[in-house]
Amino acid sequence: MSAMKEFSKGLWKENPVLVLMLGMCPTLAVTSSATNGLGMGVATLCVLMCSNAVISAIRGIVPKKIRIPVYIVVIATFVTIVDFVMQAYAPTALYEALGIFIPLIVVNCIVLGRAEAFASKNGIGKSVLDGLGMGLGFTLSLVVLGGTREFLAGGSLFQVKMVPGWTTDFMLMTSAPGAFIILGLFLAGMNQLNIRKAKREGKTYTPPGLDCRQCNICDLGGE
Amino acid sequence: MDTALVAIVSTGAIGGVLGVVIGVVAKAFAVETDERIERVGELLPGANCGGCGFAGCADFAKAVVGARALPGQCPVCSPDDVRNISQYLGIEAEQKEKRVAVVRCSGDCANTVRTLYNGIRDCRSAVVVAGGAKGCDHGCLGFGSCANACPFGAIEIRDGLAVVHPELCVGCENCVATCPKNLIVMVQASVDVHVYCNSPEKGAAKRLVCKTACIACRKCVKAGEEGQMVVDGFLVRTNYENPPTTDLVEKSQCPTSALRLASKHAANEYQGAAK
Amino acid sequence: MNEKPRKFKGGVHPDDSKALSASKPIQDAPLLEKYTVIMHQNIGAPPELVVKKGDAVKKGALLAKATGFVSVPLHAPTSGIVSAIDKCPGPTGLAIPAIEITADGSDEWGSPFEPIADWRQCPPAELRQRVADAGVVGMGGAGFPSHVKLSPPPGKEIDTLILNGAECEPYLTADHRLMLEQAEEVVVGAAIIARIIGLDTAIIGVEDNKPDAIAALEAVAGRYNVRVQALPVNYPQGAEKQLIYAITGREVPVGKLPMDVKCVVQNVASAVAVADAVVRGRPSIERVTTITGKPVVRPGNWRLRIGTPIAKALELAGGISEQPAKLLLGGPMMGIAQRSLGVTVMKNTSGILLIAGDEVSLYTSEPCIRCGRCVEVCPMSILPATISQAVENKRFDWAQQLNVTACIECGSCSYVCPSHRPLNQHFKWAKVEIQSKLRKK
Amino acid sequence: MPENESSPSIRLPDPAKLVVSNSPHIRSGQNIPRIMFTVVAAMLPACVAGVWFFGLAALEVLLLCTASCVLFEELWNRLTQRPSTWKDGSAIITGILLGMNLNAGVPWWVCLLGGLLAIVLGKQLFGGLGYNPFNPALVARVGLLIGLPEIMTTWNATRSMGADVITTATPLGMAPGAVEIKQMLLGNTGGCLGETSAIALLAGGAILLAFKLIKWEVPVAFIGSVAVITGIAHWANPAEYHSPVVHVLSGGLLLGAFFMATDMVTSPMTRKGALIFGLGCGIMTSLIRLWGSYPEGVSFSILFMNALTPLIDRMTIQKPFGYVAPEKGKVA
Repeated sequence: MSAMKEFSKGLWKENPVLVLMLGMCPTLAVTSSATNGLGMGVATLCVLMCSNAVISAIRGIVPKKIRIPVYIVVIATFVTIVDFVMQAYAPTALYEALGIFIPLIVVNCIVLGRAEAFASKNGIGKSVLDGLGMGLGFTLSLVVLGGTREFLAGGSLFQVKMVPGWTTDFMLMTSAPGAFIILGLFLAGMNQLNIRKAKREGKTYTPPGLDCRQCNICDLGGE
Repeated sequence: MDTALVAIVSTGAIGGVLGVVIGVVAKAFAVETDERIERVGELLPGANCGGCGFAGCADFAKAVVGARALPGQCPVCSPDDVRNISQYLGIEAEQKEKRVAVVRCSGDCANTVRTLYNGIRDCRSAVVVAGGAKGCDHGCLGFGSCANACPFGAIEIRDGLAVVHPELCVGCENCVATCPKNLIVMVQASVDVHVYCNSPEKGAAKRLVCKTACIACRKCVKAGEEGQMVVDGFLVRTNYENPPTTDLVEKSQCPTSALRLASKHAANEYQGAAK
Repeated sequence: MNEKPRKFKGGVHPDDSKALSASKPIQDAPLLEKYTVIMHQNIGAPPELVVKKGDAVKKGALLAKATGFVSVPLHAPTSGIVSAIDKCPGPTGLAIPAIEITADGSDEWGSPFEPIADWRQCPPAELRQRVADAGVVGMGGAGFPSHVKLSPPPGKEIDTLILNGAECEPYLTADHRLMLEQAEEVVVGAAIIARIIGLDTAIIGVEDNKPDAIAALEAVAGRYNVRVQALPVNYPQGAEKQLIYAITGREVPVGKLPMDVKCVVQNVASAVAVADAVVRGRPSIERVTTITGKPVVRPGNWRLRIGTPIAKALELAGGISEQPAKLLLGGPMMGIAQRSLGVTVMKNTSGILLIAGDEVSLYTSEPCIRCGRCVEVCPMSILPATISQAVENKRFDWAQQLNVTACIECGSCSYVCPSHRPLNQHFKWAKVEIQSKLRKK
Repeated sequence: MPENESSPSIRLPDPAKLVVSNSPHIRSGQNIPRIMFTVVAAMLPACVAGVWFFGLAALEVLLLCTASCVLFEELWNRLTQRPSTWKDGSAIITGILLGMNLNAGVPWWVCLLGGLLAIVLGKQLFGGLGYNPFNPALVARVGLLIGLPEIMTTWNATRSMGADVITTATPLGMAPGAVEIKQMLLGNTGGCLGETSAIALLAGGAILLAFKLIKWEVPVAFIGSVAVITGIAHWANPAEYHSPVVHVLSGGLLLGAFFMATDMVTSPMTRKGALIFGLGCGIMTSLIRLWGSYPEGVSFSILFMNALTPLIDRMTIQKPFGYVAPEKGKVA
């Protein structure tokens, strides 16, 4: 697989939020505005790249049995660093808005998941590219989600009013239900696009990891 | 530099203590697992169709490793898959012939008498009402119960008739039991000549309701070699023990086109063939 | 009418349309050239043929003999030649074996047994044997052999005999005319059946929209110690379990028979057949059938021989004035839609009904809006909407848990459903699937 | 051996044109549009009262909401390539209900947004009529209430209050004792345009009950439990809590109890279930009104009980006629 593919799969095909559905907790919590989404995304991106690099580097020497604690320590270290950096240099409003969700990157499924599924099996270069791609995919999704919510709530983007006459804020969009509604609509749209694409190619679309044939819980089978 | 020192020492100490705990726990709760099961499971196609008789691929893998089943029992495995699994487990790979489903009916809407039916579009439900509202009591109803049961999309409902695509069929047999008219049989994939009719009625009665019924004229029996086609009441069937070659269809000039090649039937080449 | 009947839960009040034929006296059908007697007319084992092609038979002669306890014999509807033994379209639409008799025109009786004039002295076992020999089945619908119902296993005590004259199905008036014109036979039949099961009384349940039939029955009932019970009009009043509840207040447990609550239920037409068999020594070879429906030119009630083709029966009624959408054997609520005119009258054919296109357009089923009407009207108190959704998702196990097997297929739920859902078909399907699953075990 | 020949003068059915289907072969003639348009008729008195008291603005809101619901229903069906369904009347009901749940003075775009929320979010995303777990009109109302609290809690004054009064409070927002019962019965108070007139709502409820379109258990249990709980509170502390009469007549209680809690799709099917549903709605409403942070709780409580409906349906599965309990130790 080419380096480009490692990088680009996280952006669309295996987008962590919209396809793999990882990291739902920060996604729902911090996307009330595009800025928050961007901050959270960049923070995760940094952690993801660094931890992927380190875990890939030490993959040969970590015993299989204690790999999870080791990964956690590595990830926690970078999260702590990012936390300090953001506290020092990021706008206070942003840092406060993200709040507990920065330390919580430690247990973000995307970071741990990529470490376990990818970095622990691949070389450093590939792992960094994977981390970069996944992180960018995450950031993009969060910015788009946050941007959509921000725009629908008050017609602004990155705190800049886009629609001049829009005076009444539609607060449903910035509150928790809005997060679920918009995320759900995005997921539906994403599935629809993929289904259409698969249909054009004469295949049936099943999201990665959600192939019905792999699971016998229901007896629907097939599609 | 106190902070750095404290960080290093505390992290190191906690790591050491927890490492000991993990070591002890790993020893105390060690579970023997047979990694061969996992490996065999990976080699299996993962269709979970149940065609082998076990509850999914994982269960089958367990049975294969435990020598309770042979890899060849998996209907979906290609011969290569079977060879790989057998090689991995160090057992003899048995020869296995691919089997596919055949729906023994050629009566699509254009060629059969059908009654107007208003009700649930499912064969198993439709037979409750007037036997399915098809002129022929034994023919395919075309509501697609078998197609819904097929996990591989190998059955197409075309103009009120279920048609198997042999290249997609893996022989899991899921469709066989769903047909309320018992039209589906499993045959060797190498045989291409089939009689697409299963009605035991007299030829004249069949012709009244279906243009493509087998009327047991025996043209195919005479055209082929001895024993290749066998007569069964008012019906001729392929002898799957001694199958005829594909040129029989051409030679026999079946007057109703009930005698068909599965490959051409799937490709819809018999459309309007009935005279 | 000394007791007030109970009202069972649920039920519907469809437009009964009985006026089309209720005032038409029963007419005897003229002799036809050919009769086609369907072999399997009863629930249980099919009878075994005792004639072969070319045999000459007398009217009433045995054509096929019973092959077990739950099986009934068949008799020739007229004298003539067995001209064919072939397949004929059956009531379910599938072809089944049938015996074709070509009449010789003399219509000469050759009954296999003698009348029992003094049935009051005859031992019950002999009377029961006569009912079995005469081939009497439940003529109201299912065709369950009558003698089986009259043979409670040892230890089962019976204290009530109910004659079902409710005729709750819309359109049908055959039982109504029978009770009105042959009240004496109905009551005699009731008394004979009572004697067979060791009782000296019987109750005839009649829906109170037939006051003339009730009056006719009451005029003779006293002499035979039979009571006539008027019942409120509520479909399905004539369903066995609902009828028993209305008259005795007993609930037949799910999956059990009336004899488990000490009751025996017989249709009034079956009672007449029993009286015919005993008093006149005649086997069951004819029945009263209503031929009706808006497209029928002359709706009415006819005494038809078993084996009369539907086409001939419709000719008696003057044919049709417009193409019907459906041809039914039985009433509109539980009758079976036919797709050919080759079907012949059987022992349980209570009606031949033509439904005009405007009464029954092709409904398309829409999603359930959970209005709960089906739950309200279900006489068995099950949850039709929920079960139907379970079946739609092929969850037959769940349907079974929701007691789909208790369903009596009366069709009340489908009748009221504003979404026109095929509820009744869902339940039949579920029952078939549950049965086949049981058989596999 | 079919015998199809007949004498020429007698016409027989053509078997090729016979339809086979399962019994029953006659139907009651009920259908979804008929039910829906009867409900619309039952809502008319309250709508007329709303227009009478709040003026043409109320009519405008009602029409806009209905039009927007129908529009979004049709748009969605076009978008997803499904058959058009607005003619079945359910979108019209949702639209009118939504309008009745709004203040007469809301801007036009609120009606449009409400229609979007009701039809797309509340109904079609779940699969359309029959599959929606929540009452669509209430989804829209609550969505708007959370999203636009200022607009949704400003109440137009009625015409008779004088030209200089533009907005007013709902009776529930007033101090106990300042409320006129007679005006509440008529509907001459502040509130959503369809919820103020108790008499009109009761008339509509009577129509629904007469046509057997709703189960009486729901409104009776709902209103009854609110009356009882608020009655106890009022008896304990009349200075702080309104009397039960005010509680019953005010806010959206009557509208909710007769028109929204009784929605067939989102309420239980059995009578026992309906009783539990109504009681649950009543208790929740009382709790929110007496001690919650919102003055009104009808919509929240109905939505909450909507969510519980599948559970109530499971709980209240009725025993079939002739049911015998399985013997102990034996699996049924």
